[in-house]
Amino acid sequence: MSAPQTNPTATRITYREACKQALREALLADSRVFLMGEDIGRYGGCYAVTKGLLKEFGEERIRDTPLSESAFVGAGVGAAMAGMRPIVEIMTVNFSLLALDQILNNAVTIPHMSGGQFAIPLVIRMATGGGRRVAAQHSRSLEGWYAHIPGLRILTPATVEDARFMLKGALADPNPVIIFEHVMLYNMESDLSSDVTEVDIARAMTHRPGRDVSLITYGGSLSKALQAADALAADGIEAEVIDLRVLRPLDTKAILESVSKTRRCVIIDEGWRSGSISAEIGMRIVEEAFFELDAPLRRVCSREVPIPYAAHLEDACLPQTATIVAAARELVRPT
Amino acid sequence: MTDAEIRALILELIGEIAPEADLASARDQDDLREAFDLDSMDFANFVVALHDRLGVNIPEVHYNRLFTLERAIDYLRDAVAQ
Amino acid sequence: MTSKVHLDHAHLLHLLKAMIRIRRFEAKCVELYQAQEILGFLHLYDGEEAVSVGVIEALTPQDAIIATYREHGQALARGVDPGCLMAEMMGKLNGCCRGRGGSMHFFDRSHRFYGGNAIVGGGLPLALGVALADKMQGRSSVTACFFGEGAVDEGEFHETLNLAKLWRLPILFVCENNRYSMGMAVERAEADIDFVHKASGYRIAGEKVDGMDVVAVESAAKNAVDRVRSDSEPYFLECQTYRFRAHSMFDAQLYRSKDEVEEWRKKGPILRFRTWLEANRLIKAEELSTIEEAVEKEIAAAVAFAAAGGLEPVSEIDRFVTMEAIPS
Amino acid sequence: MPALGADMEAGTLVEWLVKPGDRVNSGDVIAVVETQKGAIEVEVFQTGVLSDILVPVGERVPVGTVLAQIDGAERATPAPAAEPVITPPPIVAPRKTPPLRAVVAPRVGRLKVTPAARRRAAALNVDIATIVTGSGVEGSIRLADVESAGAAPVRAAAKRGLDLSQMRKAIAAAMSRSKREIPHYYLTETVDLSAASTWIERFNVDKPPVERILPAVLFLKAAALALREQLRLNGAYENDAFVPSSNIHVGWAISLRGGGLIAPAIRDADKKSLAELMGAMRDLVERARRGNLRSSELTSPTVTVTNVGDRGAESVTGIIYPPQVSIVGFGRVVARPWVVDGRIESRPLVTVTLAADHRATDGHIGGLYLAAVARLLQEPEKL
Repeated sequence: MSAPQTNPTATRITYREACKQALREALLADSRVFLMGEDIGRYGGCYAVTKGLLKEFGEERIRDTPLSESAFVGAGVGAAMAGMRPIVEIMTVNFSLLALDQILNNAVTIPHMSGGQFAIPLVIRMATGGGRRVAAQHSRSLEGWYAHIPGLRILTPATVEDARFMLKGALADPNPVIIFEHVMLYNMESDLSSDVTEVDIARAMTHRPGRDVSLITYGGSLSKALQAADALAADGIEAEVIDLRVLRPLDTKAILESVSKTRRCVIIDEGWRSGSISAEIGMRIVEEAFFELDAPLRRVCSREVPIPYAAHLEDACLPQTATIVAAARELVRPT
Repeated sequence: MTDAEIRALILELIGEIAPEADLASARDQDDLREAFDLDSMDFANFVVALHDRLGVNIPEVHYNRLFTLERAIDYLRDAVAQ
Repeated sequence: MTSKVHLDHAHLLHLLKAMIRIRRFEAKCVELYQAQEILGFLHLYDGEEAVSVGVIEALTPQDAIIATYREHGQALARGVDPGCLMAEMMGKLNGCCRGRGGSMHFFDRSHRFYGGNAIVGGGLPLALGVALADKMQGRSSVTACFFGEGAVDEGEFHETLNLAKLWRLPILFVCENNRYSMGMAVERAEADIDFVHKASGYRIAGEKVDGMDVVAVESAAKNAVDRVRSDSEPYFLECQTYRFRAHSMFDAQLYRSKDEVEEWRKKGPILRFRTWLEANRLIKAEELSTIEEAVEKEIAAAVAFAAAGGLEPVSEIDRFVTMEAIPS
Repeated sequence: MPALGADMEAGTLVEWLVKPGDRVNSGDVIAVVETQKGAIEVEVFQTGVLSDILVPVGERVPVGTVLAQIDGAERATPAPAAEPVITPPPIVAPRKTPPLRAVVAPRVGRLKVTPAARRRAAALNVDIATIVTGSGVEGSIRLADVESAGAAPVRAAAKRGLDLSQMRKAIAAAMSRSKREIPHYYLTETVDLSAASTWIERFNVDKPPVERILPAVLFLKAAALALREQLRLNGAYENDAFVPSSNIHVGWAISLRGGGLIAPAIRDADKKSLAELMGAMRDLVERARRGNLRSSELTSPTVTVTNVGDRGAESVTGIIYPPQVSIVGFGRVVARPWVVDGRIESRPLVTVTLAADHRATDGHIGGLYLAAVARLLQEPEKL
């Protein structure tokens, strides 16, 4: 744990460390904040994000839970209703399905159904995505599913900075927020400037401006989109890379502005294509920027199969830089 | 009629049949059919037009004497004179 | 009857009145349902009044309640205004939830009433959270979590009981065993119909109580609540009761005989308590009629309040999908 | 919007020649539309009072769009069109097989325009139909295409006359479709033309130029008459079936200077005299080059005849114009050695080629047909 910086210099840290610093900051800032989840305490977290927090904050606030996703997520909802600021970790999005009743039937219905008597200031963190050769049951990308649900805010930190500061915004939100941390990002290292102390959790971010085609993505696919943009630049194609950051509520304005400028768009989404967040984005573009389009919309999504174990098969299923490049090039310079 | 007048008339009539033709580029020895892309029907119409304008009835066997500007001028000069 | 309950005259009349209020409130609901003033599902509590009245009598206003979709009794026993509840039944803006929840989803923050939950078993994990929050914030509150015996078959029941014991949370689990989960008879659904056994599997203490006897329920609940509060441990109370009417408003009731229903009606909590009061000369005829008249007036006032209520403007429909602030 | 060919998808209304309230008779030309094949006059096939114009000048609409309503029942009452009669000529919606029409006419030549390009075109007043090639995805016309067209000094928007580039596309589409879909077979016959040549010389010798005929007229007549004997080469192959035509409307292939080809119909060519055919050919050539053909002239051919003329190649093997099932080609007339009664003589010869759709006929039929053409050309006086 590095000490807080006093001068505006950059520290190089991993995404994992950024997540941990965010949790630690939250625990220090507000006594109502506590953590619940499987193996977050003694084990140190499945992805080692919470390592060391038990020692610092004790068992009361760093609560190892049994394998009872529905109970501990529901406990998070109840505790949020009764004045706490719980942060619940679900080891991976795959297990969140066991808690879907609490998320879908309680967390997002109670504020509305009670006529505004109760808010659910609950933060749920979960790991998401494929690429770790852990086969179908551990490689899903269901953030698009969750983005379907009114009442939730869906955050997908794709950078160290967002991993470090999105939690703060999430805790300030009086509504349930799900933070999806892509499993392939935990080891990513990046400079974190000490003069940044917060980020917004409402807007998309342009990582790279361009005039020829918009690459719209989020989470684990951002780095692939940026690599694709590099490759396209070598060809003289200027791609604009948009990191959505928030899948719900979508920053439609940013999407429309970019597409209105470039008039061409490739959406990169690790979710399955059918009924995906990419479908939603595409539809919004068609609804609201139809006349700006100078090419069909294109998507690079995961292949619609359960993600297989074998490396070459898994790689073939997930969005890759080469497929992004090919899709973008085809829009700008049709063959 | 002077040769120049005949020449001008020929080009005018061809211009009506083939409006796209670049008449200024016409050279006296060129085959009119090739220079101005005239097919059999065009050529027949050209003969009809000459008949209308000059009153000369050109028999089919003489058509080949109209294939270049130079020869056509010769032929028409004589025909008109008769 | 145990000695811990103060069986003074006023308290006995209070218990009777509380049960009659629930019964009359629901009778009016049936009437309004048939007149289509109330729509959708309407799960009546007819026959089970002693459970909510008895348990809630044992709670303090600082204690929390989580209930099911059959929660009219709990809300009325808790003291939520019948007018607000009737207006909610009728989908009116002056209902306790602005008409958004209806019969199955009464919420009242001021009474720490955390809702009618219409997913069987779905309320149990919430109880964990409410109790945990109270405990972590140093409050000595108890959370009373009501659920039907059908919820015991859900995984959430087992997850919740385990965690409640593990984390020593002050929860009174109240199993309203009315013998049927919809049409599924308890004997046909359970490998072991002794629900206290299931609690003891998580080393949670518990007992069975005659849910048709309001005094017995109150007495057991008082003991239980005391224990939960003092030990900060969960406790399990199985209240054996019966619903006289269909699961929701109407069903063919193919799953049980009329004779069985009649047999249980004879043990009805209001009939039984009133008969006992009369037999022991603890109530005078005029006191009973005074109670009945007062309840009639309350219900009439509730209906008038509800009828006078307006409808939430459709333009407000998006409000509270997300909250702008946390209510305090 | 009438379909003026299997590959036509849309047309731009250029001019209305009637106005609401006008009385129209079957056969009247009521409008002019710009298509890939140029400006085409739209005929009406009803008699009545034009009650409403539904497509304004300048609008591009797909084939099948109702252009105007005609109060059709011979009534002069100008009542609002209670029973709108729709103008597309019968060939557009043949009663026999209407439901399968869309299947028959694949969208080969559909103009793809991106939304942004479409909007910019409207702002710049660029006629999208004049843009030759799209540089976008799947050949779509995109913004840059419109902008460069808009920046061009002279724009051909809604110009009357043929747009050769559009025609090139139309030919490309039709010929591609033909080669893709039609199993062609080819037969060739060399015909001694000495009788015909002598006969034409005699026919023309004492006539003023305007009454003279070309050998092409003999070819046309012989080709048409021979079809009477082999009607299976005359008609349309549609919906997986050949539908013969009892009328012989010969599409006469006319090449246009600068490229392009059009084959308007000479109706009932088998029944017309040689002078009538010469007149018809003269008229068609003139109007084709002015870009002034009638819609029905482009849609009605039941067969195509192409003649390369006296400057062409010795033989021509054509590609069938769908949905027709045959095309007859006449090469250049050449003097060649020819065996007559065991002796070699110089004779004027013409190579006649038949390309036919194998789905409709077999080579035997084709052979009989070419033999008939050859036979007919030996007796020109009977043509």
